[in-house]
Amino acid sequence: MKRTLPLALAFIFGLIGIAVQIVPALKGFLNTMLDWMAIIGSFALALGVSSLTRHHMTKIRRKHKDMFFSYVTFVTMLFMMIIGLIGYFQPESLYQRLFGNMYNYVRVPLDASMFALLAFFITSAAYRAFRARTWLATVLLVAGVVVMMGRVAFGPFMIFNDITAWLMKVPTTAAMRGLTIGIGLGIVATSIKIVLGIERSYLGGGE
Amino acid sequence: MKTPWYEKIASVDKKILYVIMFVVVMIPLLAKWTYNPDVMDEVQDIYDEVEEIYAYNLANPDAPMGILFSFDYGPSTSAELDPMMMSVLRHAFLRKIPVVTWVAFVDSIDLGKRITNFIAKEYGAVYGEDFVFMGYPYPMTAAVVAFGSDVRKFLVKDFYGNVSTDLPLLNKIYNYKSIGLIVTVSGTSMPRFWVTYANTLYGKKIATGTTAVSAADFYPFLQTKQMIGMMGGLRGAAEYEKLVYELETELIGTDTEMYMQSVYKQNTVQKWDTKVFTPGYTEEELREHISTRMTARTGMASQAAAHFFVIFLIILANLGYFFKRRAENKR
Amino acid sequence: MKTKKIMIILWALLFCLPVAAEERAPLANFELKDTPNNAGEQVEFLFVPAASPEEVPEFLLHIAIGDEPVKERRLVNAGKEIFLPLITGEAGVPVEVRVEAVMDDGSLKNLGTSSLVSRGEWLNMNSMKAFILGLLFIALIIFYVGRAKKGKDLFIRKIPGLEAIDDALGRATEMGRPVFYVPGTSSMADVATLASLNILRPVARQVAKYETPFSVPVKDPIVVSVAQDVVKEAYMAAGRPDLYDDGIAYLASMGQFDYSGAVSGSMMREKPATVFLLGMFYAESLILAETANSVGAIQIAGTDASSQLPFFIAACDYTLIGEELYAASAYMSREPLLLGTLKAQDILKGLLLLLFVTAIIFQLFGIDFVMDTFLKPEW
Amino acid sequence: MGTLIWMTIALFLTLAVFSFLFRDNVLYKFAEHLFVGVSVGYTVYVSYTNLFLPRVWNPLRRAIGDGNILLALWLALGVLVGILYFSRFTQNWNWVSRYPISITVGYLTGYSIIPSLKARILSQFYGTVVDPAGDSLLNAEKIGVFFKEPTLHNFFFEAMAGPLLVFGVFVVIVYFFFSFKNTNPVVRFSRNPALVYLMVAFGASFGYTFMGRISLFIGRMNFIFHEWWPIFKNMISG
Repeated sequence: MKRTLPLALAFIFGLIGIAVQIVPALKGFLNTMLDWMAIIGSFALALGVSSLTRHHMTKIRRKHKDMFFSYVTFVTMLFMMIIGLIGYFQPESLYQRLFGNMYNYVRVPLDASMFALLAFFITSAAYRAFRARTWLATVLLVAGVVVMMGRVAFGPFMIFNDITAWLMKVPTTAAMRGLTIGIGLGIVATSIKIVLGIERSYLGGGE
Repeated sequence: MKTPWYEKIASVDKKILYVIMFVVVMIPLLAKWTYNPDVMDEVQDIYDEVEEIYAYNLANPDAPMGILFSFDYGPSTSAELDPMMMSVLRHAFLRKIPVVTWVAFVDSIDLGKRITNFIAKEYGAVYGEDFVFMGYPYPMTAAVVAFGSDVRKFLVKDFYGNVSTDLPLLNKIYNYKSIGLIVTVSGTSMPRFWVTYANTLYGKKIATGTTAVSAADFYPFLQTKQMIGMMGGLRGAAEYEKLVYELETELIGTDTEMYMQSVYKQNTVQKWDTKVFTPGYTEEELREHISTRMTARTGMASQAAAHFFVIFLIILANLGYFFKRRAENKR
Repeated sequence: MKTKKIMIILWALLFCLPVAAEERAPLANFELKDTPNNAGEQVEFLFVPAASPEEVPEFLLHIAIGDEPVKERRLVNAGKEIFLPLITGEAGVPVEVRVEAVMDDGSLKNLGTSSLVSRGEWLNMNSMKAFILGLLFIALIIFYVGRAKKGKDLFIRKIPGLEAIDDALGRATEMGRPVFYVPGTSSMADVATLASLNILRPVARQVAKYETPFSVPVKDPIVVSVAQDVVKEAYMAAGRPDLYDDGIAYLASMGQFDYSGAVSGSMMREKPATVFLLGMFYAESLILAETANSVGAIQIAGTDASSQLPFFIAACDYTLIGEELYAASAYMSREPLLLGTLKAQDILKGLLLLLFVTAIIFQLFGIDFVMDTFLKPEW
Repeated sequence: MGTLIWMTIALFLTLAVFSFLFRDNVLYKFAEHLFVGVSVGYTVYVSYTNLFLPRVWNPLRRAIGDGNILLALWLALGVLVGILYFSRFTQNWNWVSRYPISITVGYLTGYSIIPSLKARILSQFYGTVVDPAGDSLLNAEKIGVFFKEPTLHNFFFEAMAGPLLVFGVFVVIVYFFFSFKNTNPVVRFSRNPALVYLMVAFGASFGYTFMGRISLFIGRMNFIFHEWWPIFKNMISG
């Protein structure tokens, strides 16, 4: 019950997953199946929220020096949920507007700013990584610099633009394609291992 | 012992790099430097197509061709894509080409409405006669197909609730026969959708604007001529912006500010529906209209500065590394 | 009398002539076809205009599907082939399309009708090749797993990123600083996540043995529960269930950048000595890698997201490139079952490469046979 | 006024996030924890309104209303299986949560097999024999084009593009063989070229992405200087 049944379930549902792709008549069932997965997934959300809550509760219980911020997380989480749901059932209400503003002026700018940090991180990563330590690192470096030149090329430097186009079209495509094929084989091998029950780490591992 | 310079370079604090990077990006942005890119063929092609429609409309004033603009992007990619939409819209309004705009996603309604009206206002375009905004047609596929016969039957009302058949512009331009070009600006795969429906089914010309990251996906469509042209990323936007700027200088002179104000000086202010935009400008608004004329080019100036700075950094790091290794070998 | 009959026939023929001529040069060719490889939920209408756009600017289709009211659809004549999918919903639905040409003077001319009943197929032949390839793969796996079980030693080449794991964990223990393990930022739907959880087990076991503080921040709720199970079992296997706590693997957040913000924040505060970034990553990859670098951690990264690999290569100490991530669980455990699959994978890869080379050589001589039979994804 | 307050909040949060570049600080900690709270709250809201209601609750009610017992039972079974997750909150029964996990994992992995074989393996190989237009990648005609008009452009974009692409794909695949010894001549020969291809690809992709990342930062600065500042200035000037 603890080990065999889950493995059997994985096998059966793995076969269903394969079958819906080769038997056209099951296409309607495929959509039902996706809904089913969504249903099961929606319950996992409770696990997620409880795990997050636990993480921050522990901080508060242990009187961690950052416990104030754990309260911030709790309060905003509950606040968003409550005004969101009230707003959903009372469209055009103050709650819905408040929820919209929280989304547009709190979530969106935070998301965009966190993303924008990459402008700086990519700079420091380039500074550190693009050094001609070995001949291979030199290849990386030269390709990177040439493409960067090509992206903002003007006037006589337009040759870099052509080189960039070529680098992206030929060697980059070739390498990415080779990688994709290998990764595809890795994915399929891992999937088969899981369906056949050879790989069982996702059940906590062990024999 | 004094640390040699190459040691310092190798162990430079990241924070210093960040500060310099910040300054390097900000200076062109605040000083409004503009970058003049060489115009690539795929951008020039779109420009030429719009000019062709203008020439056609001169010859056929009773049955003009219009351009359909589809805002297929959301606020998250607007930094790269707004300048494209604005430039092509400016081009159309400058040439008095009838403009129909709509959006492909609920999130974009506000953005589509704002930008359409923003540009229309600069040229004193009249809602319903020179341009219409159809809001968010749902489902999109049906709307695109409806344009094959009569879009007024599908979109009975425009965004503002006017009945479609009451709008003079829609009475001239209601199906693909009178649409000369479809402009889709998108951060997603929407251009493919346009190729499948509007190009394959109805043989319409598609011009695409897309983010730098997605640009590579659409090159095959350019080769097969399913798209007549493409603006890729901020650079593509800057190229079109440059073309339109040159055209504008030629048509209305360098003093855009005076031109924009002069549009609303006559006693014909009643002509404009205040629901769409208020005629006349405040100082702030004027400045905003002027500054959006070079967003992409200043952005590109920042980009160029950032790129050159990183290249400089890489060279510096390598010099440091080289001398450090030489010193180590000597020891 | 006889001449009169002949005259009538001749007259009749004369009237038939224009009709016959028209049949020879129709204004358009069209045909309804059953879409292959489906359950009959869709049929296709293929339309090839033959008349010039000046002659016939538009065509009008009257589409009748089952009991639904007849739909009209206009096609602008652009001189191009048009392919219309028509949705029937299920097999056994009669479909009829009547075509009219809208002449340049606006008059309509009937071009006839085409009809059929939608039909479903048992198998999707377009997936058949992949399916057979999959079966071949399974057969190879079973064969090589059998060989491995018999104790045949299977060679596996060195993967530097995996060799480094032990040292990296040892370093964390010496410095007395924690180890972070990020199992990617995707859900169970990505096989890379599973591959990462496979590596989590040996890592967690080692960490438990060294008594190093351990932290597994996760983004997906289902992955959290799996990661908790994996870590728990690993701690038990290492004989240290006393060190285990459900809080080791926890949900840090659920969105892309709030997650990376939260994880970089904890990295800054807890200063891990070793950071694992294994699994599926998106744009946040560099945020995590650079923050880890800032706190002086050794980073061991690996992903099958080829767009994120450049950043890991640039920012991390060791990177598992693409497939190496999948090979890792066999490499680390040395279990015959897993090594056997790895061998099977290589053999299949070799076979495919051979086919590929053959296809290219044949193609050079204009023979498409090998390519179309074996490599074309559709039947 | 309302908009200005909200936009000022957005400005403050933007700056708080950027402050992380210098050191971890109170502002960043606040922004980070706020972000997590807002984001998780929002996810719960979206899951309820966009997942639970339209895909679980409404279909279930509809199925019962239409008398479609089979579908109703199937959906109810899904709910039941989902509820098994809650067993994790108990001490002794928490292994029951393996059932929904193995169903999810089994289905999703099984489902991924055929598309991966098709899209990641067969199509990629096929696309390396012929290009999308159906021309062979090792095309003698294209080399002919170069001899007719020997320019650098024709050499790199026409004549050599196809062969170099095919060669690159080949060596990169060979590089990822795990169970062949390095003494194997094919493996040994292709190792260095494969590394060159990979490094060029990584370097070029890195350089290519740089622009997009800078754009993000410019976007934030545009928000401050072109959206927030004009409104703020309007407000203080009257």
